[in-house]
Amino acid sequence: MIGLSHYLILSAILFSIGLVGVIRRKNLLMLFFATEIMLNAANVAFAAISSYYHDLSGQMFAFFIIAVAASEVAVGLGLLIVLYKKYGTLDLDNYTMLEG
Amino acid sequence: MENILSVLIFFPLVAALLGFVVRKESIRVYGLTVAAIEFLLTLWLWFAFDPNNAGFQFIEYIPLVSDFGINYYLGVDGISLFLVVMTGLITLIGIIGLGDVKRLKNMILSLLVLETAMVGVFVSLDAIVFYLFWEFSLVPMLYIIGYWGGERRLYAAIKFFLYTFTGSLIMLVGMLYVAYIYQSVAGVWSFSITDWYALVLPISVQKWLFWAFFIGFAIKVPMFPFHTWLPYAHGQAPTIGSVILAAVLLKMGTYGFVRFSLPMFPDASVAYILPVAVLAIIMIIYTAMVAYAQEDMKQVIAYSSISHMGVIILGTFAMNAEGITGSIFLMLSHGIVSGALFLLVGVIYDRRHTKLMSEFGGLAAVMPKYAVIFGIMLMASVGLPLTIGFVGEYLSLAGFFRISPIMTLLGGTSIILGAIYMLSLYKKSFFGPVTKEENKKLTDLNGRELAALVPLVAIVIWLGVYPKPVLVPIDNSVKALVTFMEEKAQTPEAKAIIHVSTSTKEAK
Amino acid sequence: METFAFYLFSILIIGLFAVTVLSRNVLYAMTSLAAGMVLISGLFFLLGADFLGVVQLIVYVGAVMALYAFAMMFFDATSVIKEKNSSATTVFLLGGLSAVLLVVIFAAPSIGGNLQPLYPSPDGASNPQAVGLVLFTKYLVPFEVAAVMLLVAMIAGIILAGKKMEHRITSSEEENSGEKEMK
Amino acid sequence: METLIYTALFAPLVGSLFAAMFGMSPKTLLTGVVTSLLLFVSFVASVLLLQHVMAVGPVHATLMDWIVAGDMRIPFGFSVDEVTAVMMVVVTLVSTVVHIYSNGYMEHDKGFNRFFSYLSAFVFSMLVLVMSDNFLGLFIGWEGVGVCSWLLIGFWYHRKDESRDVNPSISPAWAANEAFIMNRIADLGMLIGIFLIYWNVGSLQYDQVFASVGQMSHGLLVAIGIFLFIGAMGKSAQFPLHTWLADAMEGPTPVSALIHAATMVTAGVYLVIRAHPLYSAIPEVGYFIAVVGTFVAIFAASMALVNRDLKRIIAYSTLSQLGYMFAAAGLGAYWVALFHLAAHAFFKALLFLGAGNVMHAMHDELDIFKMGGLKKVMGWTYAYMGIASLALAGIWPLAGFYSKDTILEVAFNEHTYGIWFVLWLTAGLTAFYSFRLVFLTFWSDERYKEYGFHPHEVQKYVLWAMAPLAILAVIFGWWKEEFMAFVTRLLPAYEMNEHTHHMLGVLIVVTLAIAIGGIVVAYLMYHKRLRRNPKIEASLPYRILSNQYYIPVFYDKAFAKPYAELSDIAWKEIDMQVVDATVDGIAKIVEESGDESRKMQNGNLSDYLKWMAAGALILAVLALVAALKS
Repeated sequence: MIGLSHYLILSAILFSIGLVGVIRRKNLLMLFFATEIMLNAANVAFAAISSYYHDLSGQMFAFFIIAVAASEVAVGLGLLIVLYKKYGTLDLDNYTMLEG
Repeated sequence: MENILSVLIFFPLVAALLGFVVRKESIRVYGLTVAAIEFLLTLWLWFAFDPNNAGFQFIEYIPLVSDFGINYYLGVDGISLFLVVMTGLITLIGIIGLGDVKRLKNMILSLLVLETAMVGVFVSLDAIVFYLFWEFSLVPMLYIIGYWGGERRLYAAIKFFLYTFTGSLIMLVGMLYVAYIYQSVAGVWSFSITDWYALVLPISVQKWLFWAFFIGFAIKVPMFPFHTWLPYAHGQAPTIGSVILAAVLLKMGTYGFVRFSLPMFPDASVAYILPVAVLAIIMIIYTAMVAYAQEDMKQVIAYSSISHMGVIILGTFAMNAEGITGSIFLMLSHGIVSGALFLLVGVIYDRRHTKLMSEFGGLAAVMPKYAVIFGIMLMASVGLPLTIGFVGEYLSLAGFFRISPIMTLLGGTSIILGAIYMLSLYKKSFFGPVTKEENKKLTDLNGRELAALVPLVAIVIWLGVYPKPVLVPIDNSVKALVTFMEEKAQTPEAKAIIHVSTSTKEAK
Repeated sequence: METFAFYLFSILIIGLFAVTVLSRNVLYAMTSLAAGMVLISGLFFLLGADFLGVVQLIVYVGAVMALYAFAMMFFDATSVIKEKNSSATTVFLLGGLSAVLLVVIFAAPSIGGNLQPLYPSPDGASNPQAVGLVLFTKYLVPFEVAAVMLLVAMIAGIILAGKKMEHRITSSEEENSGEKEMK
Repeated sequence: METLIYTALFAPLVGSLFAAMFGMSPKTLLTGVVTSLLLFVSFVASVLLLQHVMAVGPVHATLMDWIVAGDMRIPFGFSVDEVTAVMMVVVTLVSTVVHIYSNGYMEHDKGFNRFFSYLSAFVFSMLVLVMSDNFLGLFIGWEGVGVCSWLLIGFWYHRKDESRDVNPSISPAWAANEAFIMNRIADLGMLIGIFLIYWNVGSLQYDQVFASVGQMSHGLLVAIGIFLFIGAMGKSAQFPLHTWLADAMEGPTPVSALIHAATMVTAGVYLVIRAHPLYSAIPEVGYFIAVVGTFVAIFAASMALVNRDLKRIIAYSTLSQLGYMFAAAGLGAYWVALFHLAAHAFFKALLFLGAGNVMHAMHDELDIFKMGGLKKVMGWTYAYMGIASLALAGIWPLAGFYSKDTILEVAFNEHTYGIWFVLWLTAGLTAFYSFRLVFLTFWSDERYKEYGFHPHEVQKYVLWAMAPLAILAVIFGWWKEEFMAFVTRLLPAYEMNEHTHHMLGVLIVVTLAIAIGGIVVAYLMYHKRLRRNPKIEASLPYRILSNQYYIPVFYDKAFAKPYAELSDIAWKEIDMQVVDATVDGIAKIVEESGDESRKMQNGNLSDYLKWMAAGALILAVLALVAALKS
């Protein structure tokens, strides 16, 4: 029988995959992908807990996360385009304006 | 004049703000006038003060943040009264003795702002207000050292600032914790010191809080081993900065011990007499030795300040009226004497632009008036009877003798070691033949310098011969303090060590 | 059946997402990501969160992926991305460690089983019904705020992607002309 | 009577302040005259007080409160009883003579006015010391005379430091500092004694303290006695705090006469006499005092035997005579100590002033090997110094005979034959070195001619001023009985037992014999010419004696140098390298860790993400740990 733990473990693994993506990839677009993975991992956990505890709050959170993710993509891609136009690359190593 | 204390605090500040529109040429006169009026006001405070009343007087109370019990709460008693008067005096003397410096206007305005902060510290009866003034006093001093100082002024200024600031942050945590305990006991917040006095703390809590406050005060004093900021600050500060630093700012630390540590944590204070006294004795002997090794006149006096502050600490922790009265009197006398000594070093620095003793020698022949005043201050510094220095030193040591004769003997070496470094300074700079060609043409004290120094000489002798008018108000408040501590102390050991004067007992 | 479905979906999702993260080609990455999203909606259906599954399909697979696809037209997406990957070990170490930790942490409370539902799902209502009930009562304000946020994001996206384009065109023309002159 | 007390006390202060007003201007004869006159006024007031005390009894006056704190209540109170009256008369008499003398002696000095200011201030302090009715008042005077002594020893501050071979005192400024610091060491002991008294009696007034001697435990009394005696040892230059007295001879000679012979150095003896109820209760401390005194008596006399410096010889003899006084006081014969104190003040001041005349004549030359035959040109001075030396040697019927002989009798009477023997031997040494000095200076060949000196007698009025001292040096001893009757109204009488009465004649003869023997040896050796034996001068005992047992060198090496080095270490090694370095180290750690962590901020977003992940990881670990703990 599939228990809550299974879902949570799956969620944790997905999150870690996302995390690996975030810290490994240098291309901003790929970073966005990885972020989506992490958000989805969280969604899975929310939905699972919601389902196993019969509490809709989890689903609500997942729902709002999806909404936030959509907005993030919209704004983020806009920014990416601006960046790309300005610098002609999406490689993170080329962005060092934040150097302290 | 019911709100004389507020006037005392804010008059210099307002005057400093108005001072921005005063023309550069007349700023010296303006500063002098303001400082003189302020000093007269402090004198008025003294005369209006009722010496037989041991409690707080001229109380002002305006709620600021009543939800947290923070109030604008002022008052003076015999303990703080003379520190306020001395602040007024030293600022005035400092401005009189101020030589030609760059940006004179900024200097004078900083001094006036500093005066506000110093008076505020001594008259605040609310911990938060106290803390505000305590920290506020750092800012003008930082500016004075950092702008008008010597070659390494920035290093010295930042060291001074960060070091004392660190200490006072720890003290702030202690204050907040006291307030928190007060809230959990009384149900309402209060930062009033008088409310805190009424709070009987468990001994284990007292011990922690004692050290929290101790670090804040000890760095300010400065006690060994927290003293190293002081030589730099003095070494780099302009004359006026050193004068005020030594005369008033250091006293804030010892005043804090008397105002906070003793009445709030009587048991812990008694329990920690030994470590504190050991630190004080190390401070007395060790810094006296370091002072002897110095090559720079100003550093000798800077280290001698530390050494004398050790005697003040001993007196404060004597836990009897003799010692505490003595330590407060010694605060005043050390303020006046070290202020004068720094002014004197400033005089020679203005002429030769060096403070190294090896550069001088035989000054007594070239500058006799200077040598005489220096000699008088030197004798006051080594605690000669009939000068101001003796009364406080004698009383402090006499008081501590009841705690431990052996430690008093060790602390008493101050009178020997003090004589050693001061006399060798005097011998190196003033005695012997005039060896350096440029020293032969030095001019003696001019009118401005005399105007600054002669009043101090008069005070040194007056309070040495007849200290009673100052001692009596101090003594009354201290007796009340000691009685209060004895009543509040919980452990029988503490009750045994805190010694209530028999005259107080009889009065009951 | 449910077990089989869960494991199937899980393995596929992990595999697809791994491709997304590790692939050098943006197109592959995006495709595998979209596929993974679809499979996650499958998981939602498995959990009985039908509404969420549908939203996942529509928003993610439909809208978000479409957005990515459009965005990629601005970039040189077909080419293989060249990345300097510094020390893969740290990356995988960090990722692996956090995975282990997260697993432990996530597993801990459910084993303890001491959680109590705050808003129990109403009995006898289908999932979309229940979601609707909660969404328009308890979560009405967040819902509206989310709606406004989406609107703002949309406008922001349009402006960011669009307005600067004109600027970009002019400036690039200048640059291009400059380059031509250089040539 | 209060008026008289205040007149006697404040006249010198007024004189001092008057002279101080002209302190920086060149010589004005007025200051010398005015201070001398005021001193004379003080002397007259003292004599009147003495008469009053004789006729009526002690007088007491309280000026005002001084220190009031806690239970401590210390007034400026003055009481004039028998001991004080005697001290006052001695002090003011010698001071007046010295003031008049100084008018001549300091005639050509640039610091003429300054000198009189200091000198009068000293007299004021000394009077405070003897007149105060409490221990802290005594301490005022005690420190006051210390400062005046510092000022006066260092009067010629402009001279430069020399090595010890050239000038054993290095320089006036050095000697002044040495004197002050040595005295401070002793003062600390005295302060501790005062604290002990305060916390056990609750008062510092003499009458209350001495009234409660009976109630204090023996151990406490011993402690108080010892600490007060430590104070006395400093001021009276007893071993091991004795080195400053010989070096103090750097001061002008009138100063040596007044301060370092007649008055200040006897303050220690005065303290022991004053505290006699205390010391009577603790005879073992008294015995210790007597032993120290006896040791110093012969120790100092031995150094005087070989010294060539005119003033130093007299200084050592002062030290030696102080030893006699302490021996008497320690053995319980307080009135004898006081008697010797007064007699010694007269003849020693005379001796010093005579030495001043010689110095004046010899242009500040002090080496007696370079003098000789001066009696031809300086008859009066020769007579004065002769009288003083005879008195010092204890020849009948001069003052020294009566006082010193009584001390020997006391030592004999107490069955402390060791002390008696040493003191008896010292009497012989005293006679020898005093007359070695007289013969080498005034008799024998006229060696000064080789060195081109043209000696001459001093002014007439100076010689007249010295006359009272000379007369007193002769006749003072004749009043022994009256003196005893007067002061024993306050001090305990001292009774000789039967045995001593029987031996009295023998004792006197024996003592006189050794004194005369000393003179005869000196006569034989030096009356013709200076006899020097290089062999003896090269011998070890001679070198030890002439180098003051190497004690100053030892102090230099054992205390002064290590202290200076230790101070240097404390500053450069400990303060800079340890204490300050720790503080700076903490600051540096913060700064460098900031500098290091700044590298994280390299602007590369990818690295930032890694750090973020690491941070999240740490947080997760913390969460896990917290969860596991709970």
